[in-house]
Amino acid sequence: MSDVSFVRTEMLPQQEPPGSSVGIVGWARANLFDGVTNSVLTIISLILVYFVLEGLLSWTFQSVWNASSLTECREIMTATWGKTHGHACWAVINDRWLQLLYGFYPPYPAEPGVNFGENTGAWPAYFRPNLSFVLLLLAVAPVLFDKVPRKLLIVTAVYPFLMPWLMWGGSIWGPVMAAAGFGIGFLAYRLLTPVIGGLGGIIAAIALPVIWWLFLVGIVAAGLESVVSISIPEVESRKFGGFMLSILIGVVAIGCSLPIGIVLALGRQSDLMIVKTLCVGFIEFIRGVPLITLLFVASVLLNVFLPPGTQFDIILRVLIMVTLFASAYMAEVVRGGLAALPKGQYEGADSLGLNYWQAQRLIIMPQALKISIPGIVSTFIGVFKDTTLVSIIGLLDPLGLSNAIRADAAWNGIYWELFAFIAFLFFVFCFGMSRYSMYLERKLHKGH
Amino acid sequence: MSELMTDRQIDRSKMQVSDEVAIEIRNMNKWYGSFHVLRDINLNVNEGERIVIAGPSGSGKSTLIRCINRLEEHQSGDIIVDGTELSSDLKNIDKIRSEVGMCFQHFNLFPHLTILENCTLAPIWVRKTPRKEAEETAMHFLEKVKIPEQADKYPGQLSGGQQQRVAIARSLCMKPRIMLFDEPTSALDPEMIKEVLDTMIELAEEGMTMLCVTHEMGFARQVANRVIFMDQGQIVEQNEPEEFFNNPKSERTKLFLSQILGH
Amino acid sequence: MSELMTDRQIDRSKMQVSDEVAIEIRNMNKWYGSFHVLRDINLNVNEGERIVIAGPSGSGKSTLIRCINRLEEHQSGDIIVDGTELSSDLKNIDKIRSEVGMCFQHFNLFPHLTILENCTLAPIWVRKTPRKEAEETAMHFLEKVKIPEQADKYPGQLSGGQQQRVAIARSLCMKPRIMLFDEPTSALDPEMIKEVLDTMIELAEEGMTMLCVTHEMGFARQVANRVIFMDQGQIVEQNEPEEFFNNPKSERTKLFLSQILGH
Amino acid sequence: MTTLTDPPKASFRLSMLIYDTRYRSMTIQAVAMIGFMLFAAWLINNTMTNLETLGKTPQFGFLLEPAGYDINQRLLDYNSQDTHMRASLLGLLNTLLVAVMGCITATIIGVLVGVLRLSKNWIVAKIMTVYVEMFRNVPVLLWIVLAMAILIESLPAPRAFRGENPEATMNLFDTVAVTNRGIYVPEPLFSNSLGNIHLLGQSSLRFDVSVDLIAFLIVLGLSIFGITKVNARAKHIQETTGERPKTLWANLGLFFVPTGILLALLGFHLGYPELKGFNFKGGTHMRNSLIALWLALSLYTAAFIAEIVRGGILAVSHGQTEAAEALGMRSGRTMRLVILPQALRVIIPPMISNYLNLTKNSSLAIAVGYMDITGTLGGITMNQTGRELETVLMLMLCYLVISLSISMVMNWYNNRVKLVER
Amino acid sequence: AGTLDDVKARGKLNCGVTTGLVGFAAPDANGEWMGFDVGVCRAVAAAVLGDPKAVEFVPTTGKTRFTALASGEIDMLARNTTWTFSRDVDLKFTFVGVNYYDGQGFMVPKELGVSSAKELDGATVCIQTGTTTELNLADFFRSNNISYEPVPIETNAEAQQQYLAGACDVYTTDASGLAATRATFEDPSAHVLLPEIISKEPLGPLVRHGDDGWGDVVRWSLNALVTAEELGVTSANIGEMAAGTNNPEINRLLGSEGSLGEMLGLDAGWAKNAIMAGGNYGELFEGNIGESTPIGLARGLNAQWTDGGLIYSPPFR
Ligand SMILES: Nc1ncnc2c1ncn2[C@@H]1O[C@H](COP(=O)(O)OP(=O)(O)OP(=O)(O)O)[C@@H](O)[C@H]1O
Ligand SMILES: Nc1ncnc2c1ncn2[C@@H]1O[C@H](COP(=O)(O)OP(=O)(O)OP(=O)(O)O)[C@@H](O)[C@H]1O
Ligand SMILES: NC(=O)CC[C@H](N)C(=O)O
Ligand SMILES: [Mg+2]
Ligand SMILES: [Mg+2]
Repeated sequence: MSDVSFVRTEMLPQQEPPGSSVGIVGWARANLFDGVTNSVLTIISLILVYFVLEGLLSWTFQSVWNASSLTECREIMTATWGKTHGHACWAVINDRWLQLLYGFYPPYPAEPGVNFGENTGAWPAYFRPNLSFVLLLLAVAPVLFDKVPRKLLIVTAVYPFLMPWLMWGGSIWGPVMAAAGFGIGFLAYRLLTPVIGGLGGIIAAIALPVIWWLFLVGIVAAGLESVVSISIPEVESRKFGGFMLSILIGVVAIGCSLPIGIVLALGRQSDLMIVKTLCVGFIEFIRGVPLITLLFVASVLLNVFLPPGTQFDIILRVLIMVTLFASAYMAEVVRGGLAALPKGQYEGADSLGLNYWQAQRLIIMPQALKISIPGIVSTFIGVFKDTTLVSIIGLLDPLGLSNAIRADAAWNGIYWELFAFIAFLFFVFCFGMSRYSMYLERKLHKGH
Repeated sequence: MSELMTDRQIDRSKMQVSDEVAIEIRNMNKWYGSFHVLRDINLNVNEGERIVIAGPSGSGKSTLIRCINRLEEHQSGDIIVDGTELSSDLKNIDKIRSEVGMCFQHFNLFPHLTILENCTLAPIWVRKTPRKEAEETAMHFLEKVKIPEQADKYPGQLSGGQQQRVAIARSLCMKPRIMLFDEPTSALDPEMIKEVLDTMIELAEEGMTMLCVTHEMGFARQVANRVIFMDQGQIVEQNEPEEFFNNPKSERTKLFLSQILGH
Repeated sequence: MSELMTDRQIDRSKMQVSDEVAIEIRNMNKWYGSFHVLRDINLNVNEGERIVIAGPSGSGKSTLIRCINRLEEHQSGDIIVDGTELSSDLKNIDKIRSEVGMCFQHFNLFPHLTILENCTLAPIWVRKTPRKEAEETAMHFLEKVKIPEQADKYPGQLSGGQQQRVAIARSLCMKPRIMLFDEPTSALDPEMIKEVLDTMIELAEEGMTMLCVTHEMGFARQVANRVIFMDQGQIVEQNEPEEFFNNPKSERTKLFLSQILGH
Repeated sequence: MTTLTDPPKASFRLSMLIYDTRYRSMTIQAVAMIGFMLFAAWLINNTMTNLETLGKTPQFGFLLEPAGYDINQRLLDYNSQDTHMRASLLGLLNTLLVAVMGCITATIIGVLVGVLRLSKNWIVAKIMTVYVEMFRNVPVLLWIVLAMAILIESLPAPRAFRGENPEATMNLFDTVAVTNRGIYVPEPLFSNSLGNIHLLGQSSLRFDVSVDLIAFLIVLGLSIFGITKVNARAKHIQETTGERPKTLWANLGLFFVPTGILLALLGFHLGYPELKGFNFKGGTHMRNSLIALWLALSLYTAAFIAEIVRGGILAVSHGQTEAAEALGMRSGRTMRLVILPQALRVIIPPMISNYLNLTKNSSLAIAVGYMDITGTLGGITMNQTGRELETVLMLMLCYLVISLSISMVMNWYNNRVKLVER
Repeated sequence: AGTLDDVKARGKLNCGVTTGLVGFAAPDANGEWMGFDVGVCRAVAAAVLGDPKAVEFVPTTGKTRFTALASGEIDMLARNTTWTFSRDVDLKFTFVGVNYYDGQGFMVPKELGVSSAKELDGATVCIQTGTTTELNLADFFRSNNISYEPVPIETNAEAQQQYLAGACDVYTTDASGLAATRATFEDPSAHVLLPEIISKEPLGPLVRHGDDGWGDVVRWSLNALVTAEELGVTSANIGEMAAGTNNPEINRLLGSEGSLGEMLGLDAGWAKNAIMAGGNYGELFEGNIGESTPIGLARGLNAQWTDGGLIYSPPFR
């Protein structure tokens, strides 16, 4: 083996790869025409894409934007292209898009004549849902993104009380007093614990706010209102509709289901048999039936289950049922987060002498929830999409509105444009959120 | 295992043992399901004593010290810590836990809190110390373990040895009278072991009552005033370190010592 | 890196090198995208040769041996294995793959199959060996790597060293004429490294043609009959182990050797 | 504290209910239980009072009254004089029908799309991505409605088949008619039929079993038994000699010959759909409501399944493929013997929960007028009888039973395929 | 408290309407509800609260309408609902009158060449679920011994789409609904209504059993509209008539004489307000569904009894 010994005297330079494997040609070769099957697939796909786009694009863009009724739309089409098929009549969106976005939310203050006369266009009350939405983004930003200033958490804390006031209107004292309930609970705990002991303190901290909310809030708020009146016009929930309604249901359901879901998840994780059984029973029951049956319960049964004479409107009832629905799913998401925490965290907390609730609040939940955020976002997307089901029980969400619009003599017979618009809006929302949750998942992966 | 890698002079004179009883364990038994993991344990620890617990894997060392601050429940016998009996009474448990600090093999720091927050959490919420005061104490102990400059970092940003020292500081912030260590150095690289052992020696010099599960025999020799050898859930032998290492009585101990000192 | 931790006598006399060519690589070039990862590689391996490939990280060692059984495609030049040229011809690829065994750094055992099934899968489906016969062969090789008693366990139940030995046995079951090893010990604990290297030495003693990417210089010294040093996608130096270690020619090699033998 | 007296053996004090870990858990449980009972009692009490005021005491007698409405898509015989119970039963069967069909197609499409998304072919991968994102991010109800609309608008009405120069013609040699009312396919008919067995008499749950079908199934069973025998033998041969004998022809023969003979004996022929009057007559009719629902649910769920499949395949490390290839296995075999068995562990559990979702989503059938159980029991029956409480409860019960059964299967599977580890 | 007091206290009338049926109820671009049924709601609101705008319209589907009413979510339902025995007796609702005498009809494309419902053997029929028409249809085909295939559909809009696309041969519902639907077709003349009317469909507003006072208010509000047409009181001339006329019935109706309003628990001008809300019965009819609208329904049965129709109000006395 004389050839064994070898020493390279000069290093070879880096060379360009053979032309066929780089650049556009190389890319196409590798990704599109790599073998016979692939080439055939590519060509078929290209043809398919061409036909779909051709039909879709001409329908979408060779369209009528200004018309007051379908008939007029058709006349314009016939005049322009000689046929009514293959062209969209976006005029209906032009005409009704405010309705599709806000439902019947009054564009003017709900009680005309207060300050603005009968002038309906004077002071768009749409700013209320809009402001709620912007505040919502501000409120969730500190939860979702690390880089946002922590001060925004104040918005997060205030939002649950501010949003109902903005949306439903009325006196500000109601939400303020409702928030005060938490303050009362806190004070009761702080002040009474030294006097009547820890247990008494806890009981008082729960009982007093409940009494406050059940019996006193209304009176006190009314009293304050009569002294210092700060109120904006009221809007009944009946007037809510369109995408505003979908978002509202989604946001309220997720917001309220989070605490319930946490409690359920903790219950399901606990070793207390009865508590666990109750939680598992609830979760599995809710997850075992379709949302639509729960909505039936909301629309036809909930009043039967509640004390005689209780009246609250269908939107609130739907909110309750959707919240329960979301809680069950949320509980499973949170449970996943809890399960992902190492046991050492519990032991670390125990060994420092933190009690169960302190450990949960200070150590376990902050970590578990962070892990669960992608799951929470997916649940939100699911609930948001599912809000369309409320159209089946007669609420005017975008789908429900599409029926109402088609029942208007002017737009009777319109079809694709409405659904395309609704689908598009849903897509934009959900796609955005799903991208965000993917980004989060990647971030979490890196972080561990 | 290696001899203690410290070069400083250890001042055994300061390590006074009083004759007040800090921990008393009487006829304690514990089962996992039907597996009898601790059998008839009797152990008295006086205040200021530094006890090293050794023994083969699975012999119940961790279980024993976890019982002392009630991370595990024992089924029979008594454990009395600082005059308080460990029973199912939550108040007693809380009391004992705030007097007994624990330091785990895997540190168990809270990754979502800064070092300082890790250290002030329990004083603020359990001891109800004002934040300011808690932070001062925390900084004091962080200085003691020589990482005050890391106070605002998160655990994930520290090395293993630093993390373990933070864990010790965290326990100390509760001003415990007794410290339990469960293999505090076994998850660490050799260089980091030294840092942690140094910190523990300092504690010992200040007269802290310590129970330490460890296989650092150098540490045992220089610091402990008693070594306890466990096997199969029982205390097989206990003695002063010199005696224990040079003149083990039981066969089991001899075998064990030959193994861990041998290689 | 540590010297080979084996205490047995290695019988170099058995390791005969014939002068039949097993692998011939001529002017081979490979690019990843536009990155020229292998440059003008020329290499002849005779049957029975044991070649160790060394070189800094990223120098293309893995890529080279992966090209030999066509896990990667080369863009220019020829690779001829056992007289068959590696081209896009599927039949040739199949033929070569069944004659070249490969052993990965991370073992890549099939976790859903038992050890025995792992070893018999390819013989049954690729070689069409009757199951019984395949199982006998498998047991034979498992005995050879000294873990016949683990045959019915799943990979997840074995230690890293055992897994790597199973991986070797699995390749051997295909009765390959050439074995490629890609850092077979770098994912293992020191004790386990020994087990695996012992197995490899035994293979070498039986005259298996081997190409091995490794930094176990002890192994290279004692077993290899040629060491190839790669850098930046090129073969910089090749020589017999003695010469290579004691008398490296190129500057690059010297630097590298000083680094890995230095500490 | 040098001397320790015996610790005081405290007698039971009330505060121990809270502070003693042993009693505390009992206290919490008792409180939870009492709370739950009170809540349940409160609900039931409210319900009772409310129903009394409405004059509707809960009772299920209405189930035995004639339903009065017709159901077009049905698996059992039914007419408008049958009871509400039978209508519900038909609805339930329809739910199961669309759920089963949907699960099957969703799986097929989902697996295909999931695999194609990993394709090296850039454009195919991108098209699949667009498909997945499109379906995942738009509500399923919208898809159901759109699917229905597309079927209705794009397919020819039956009247288009009429006349001298029809605008539309039947497909597949005039055997299948695709119309916007659904698809008509040939139906199997027997001239020497063995008749039917009526079970459960005239009750609402009665059903017929075709003896022809039973005979057919028996013969088929025997054939399949034979085929398994042949394959077992082939396997045996493979294990002893290594070569697997070709069994294709034996299998085909075993499968088709006996059943063919039986069909000939029974006088099997196909009844072709034919345009008569307003509609096609003869043949089997799959209504467009069923097709639309089926299609939308399949495509929607398939988008999720595709992601699961993709994730499952990606979860199997690339090293596994390389190891198999290095052993000389071709890609098809690698997929079947190495990748799939591992991927399935990851895939199946979320897949089953998607089946569950599909089943639950099938309740949106009312949007297209498919008479599933929500459409019959929870729809028309509820509406015509005014028995909301009873119908909604029964409806939930039905779904709950289906869901829990599926969950049970899932748990069983999960336990079975757990990877063995140290 | 009775429903009347509730409504007054609330200051709003909750009125159930359909989610959308051309001419009967649908919201326009400003969210204002329009239509014949809507007119009834507004009249009642005007009578009770003096403000025709004080109505909260609650869209209901065929399925939710009865529960909405029974549970008290709505005070009255004006949703082209047929007065039937079981709805009255079993579901316990009081139909306070009839605002449209209807019957179930069939609509077919002209090109089918069908001239009678009896020729529909084997036809595919679009039908709204949860309605009386669904039951009638089953009965009709059963009693005539001919077969059909129902295509159940939730809403009118959906039904119309299916019918136009040829997914069903026939669309059947209340003849008024058929006419309303046909009116909006691109080419209405290509479709015919078959001569058979296979059922009686008296459509009217309804309230819950057990609150007769409220039932009376709704009933007489409707009757006021009818009587107003009969007496020639229109929204145009009501101003001067309210001042007093020499017809005592008009005076009683419009509150310038007697105390009918007080008896109902309303103020004296209640009927005047109701009529001013959208005009009298005839005006409502003409404005929403009459021959001058695209829907173009003839009065037919719904003419005043004086004109040979069935619209007949008991006297205001
Ligand atoms: N939660 C548990 N359930 C059941 N058995 C347990 C549990 N924890 C520990 N064991 C068993 O109890 C015995 C003692 O465990 P322990 O952790 O106290 O041993 P150790 O002496 O600390 O060992 P090591 O040196 O490995 O940490 C072991 O046999 C172990 O398997
Ligand atoms: N699939 C790939 N695509 C692009 N570049 C790659 C790919 N695989 C490897 N490379 C690059 O090719 C070069 C050679 O890689 P190779 O894995 O062969 O190095 P190596 O010598 O085995 O190094 P190590 O000792 O770290 O395993 C590296 O620079 C690497 O970054
Ligand atoms: N088309 C409808 O919605 C109403 C139909 C019929 N008048 C009924 O009351 O049932
Ligand atoms: Mg331990
Ligand atoms: Mg490598």
